[in-house]
Amino acid sequence: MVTCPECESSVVPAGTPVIGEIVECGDCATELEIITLDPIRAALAPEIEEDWGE
Amino acid sequence: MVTCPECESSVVPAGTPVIGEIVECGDCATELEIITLDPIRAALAPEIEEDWGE
Amino acid sequence: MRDILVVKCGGTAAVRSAAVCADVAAARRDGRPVILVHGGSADIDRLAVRLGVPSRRLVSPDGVSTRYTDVETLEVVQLALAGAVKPRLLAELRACGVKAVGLTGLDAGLLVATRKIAHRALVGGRRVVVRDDHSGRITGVNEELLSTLLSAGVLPVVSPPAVAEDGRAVNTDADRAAAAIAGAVRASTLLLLTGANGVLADRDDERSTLPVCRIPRQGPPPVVTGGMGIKLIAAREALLAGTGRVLIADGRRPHPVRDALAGAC
Amino acid sequence: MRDILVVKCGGTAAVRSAAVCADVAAARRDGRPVILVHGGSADIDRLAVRLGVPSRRLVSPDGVSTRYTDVETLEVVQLALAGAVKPRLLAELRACGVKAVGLTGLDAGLLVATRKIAHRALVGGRRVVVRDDHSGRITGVNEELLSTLLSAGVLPVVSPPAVAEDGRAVNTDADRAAAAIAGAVRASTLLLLTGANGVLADRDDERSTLPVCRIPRQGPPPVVTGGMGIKLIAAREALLAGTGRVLIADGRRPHPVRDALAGAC
Ligand SMILES: [Zn+2]
Ligand SMILES: [Zn+2]
Repeated sequence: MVTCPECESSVVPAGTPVIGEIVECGDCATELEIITLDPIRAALAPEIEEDWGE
Repeated sequence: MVTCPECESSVVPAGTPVIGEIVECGDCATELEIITLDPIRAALAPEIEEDWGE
Repeated sequence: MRDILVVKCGGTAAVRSAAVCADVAAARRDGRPVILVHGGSADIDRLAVRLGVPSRRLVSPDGVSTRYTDVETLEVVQLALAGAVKPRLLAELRACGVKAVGLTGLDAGLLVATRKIAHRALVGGRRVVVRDDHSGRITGVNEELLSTLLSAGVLPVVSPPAVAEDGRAVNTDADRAAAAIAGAVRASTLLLLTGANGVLADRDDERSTLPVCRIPRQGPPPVVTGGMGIKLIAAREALLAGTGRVLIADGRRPHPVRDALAGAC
Repeated sequence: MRDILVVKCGGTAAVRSAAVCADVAAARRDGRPVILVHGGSADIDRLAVRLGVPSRRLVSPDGVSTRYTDVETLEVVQLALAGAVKPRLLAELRACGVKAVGLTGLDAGLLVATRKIAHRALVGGRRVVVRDDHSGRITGVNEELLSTLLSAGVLPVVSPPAVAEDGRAVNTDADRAAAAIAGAVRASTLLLLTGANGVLADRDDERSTLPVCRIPRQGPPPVVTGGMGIKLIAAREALLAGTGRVLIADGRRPHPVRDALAGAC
């Protein structure tokens, strides 16, 4: 369970999370990136310019 | 045991011969190269220009 | 330098590299300046198996699959392209009487790229941020080096990786590398050879080849199946950079380059 | 082209390739045309282990030990030199602000060699005729390619293999490749860097460096221990081909090229 840095809700990843996994906050829809596993922590997922086909 | 193509003496390699091994005819000192092992056959070993350090 | 031809030869077994080299050599002997660009996925995969390095794919959110190039894979890519595929092509071109010089993006900054620090991708069905991938987008081409070699009658044989501003190698798509090169040298023709019968309207129908494929200036290309998406992106980049025309044609024919230039596809 | 410097950088861990690149880059920036030649025995041996290819040596009747280059070993040599050592040197030179291009003998026939079809050698203590060795002696250098690159301000980074008349790769000694290149471009200086303190009168005394080593025009060189025999043969070949002078110096110093040119060894 991680705390959303935006709205401070609790976010529970589905199944066993992996480093780098993107989870969405159910309350504010912010995308979080799992940064560490033990203890489990998350940060805002980076905005990435989507480059079609890169 | 191989037959020397120069003087037709019998030449017995020391130990178990290997393909490519050079053996010298005891009678005429010709150098022979072992070409096949079963049956064992030999031919004149090639003259090779010795290139120091090649 | 007039009427430059850039040929991209795929790295799969289906594309006949010896036939490509023979055709390219014939064009060169006719006096046409030619640049050959190559990938080498089959050799990379084979060497990765021998070295025990897992081959993994990254699937981007828009569905495009690319090689997951961590540091170990980057080493394999470099070994296979510069140390196996390129010498083979050079030997084939030499057998056809052509003076060819092999280059990667690391040679005199031939292909400069910006590494993409983070990707969003699907790995094992999960959406993840990938940070250890060493691939990126080409931002510069040393056109002067290519011109110097072409003027000397030499045929450049070019492949990834590119080089990042920090001097490290960066993997990059070979089709898009060919496009960047074609744009930089203002090629009259960029020919992308593939293991298919050209661009197909219906991927299951080998006879549905499109005589002309229009690509929008932005956004997804009209055909994305079977690796064709990236080829069409590359074609767009080449055209926007000033390449005269782009042909996407069958690399499996006995005369892949000659036939494509003659209008077959 | 005036005052060309050819530097041969050994492939052992002892020779500091980063320091060599820094010095070579400084000479280049001073306007001096430079060609860097390299081997890569440490990388070849490491890759051979990873690929499960046995590293074997051939000992010639005169006691010189060379790599037994069967087809599989030749593949490893090519992978390691073109795909690992050369990209590293190019990256180091780029970091020093120098435009360098990597070449092997396969590029535009840069190094043409005659493969020695049969060798006499000692293998496991027995005298044998070896016929599956792919190595040979350089018979031609594409001097024009080197001049084209030097005139364009590019630093060529060259290594084996060479190419045989039949188009196949041929392994060749990197010191002798450097000598052939120095002769072909009429270099003013050929610098052979080594993991020792120059040419030693007594191999066990690091201070017994010979200030000048005279080599007879034919036959064995005066010092043959520790791989120095081939270096002296290479030096003789370079001098007979018109190289101004040959320096054999310590590659382990912090400034191996600068110090050697300044007279240290
Ligand atoms: Zn939230
Ligand atoms: Zn006899």
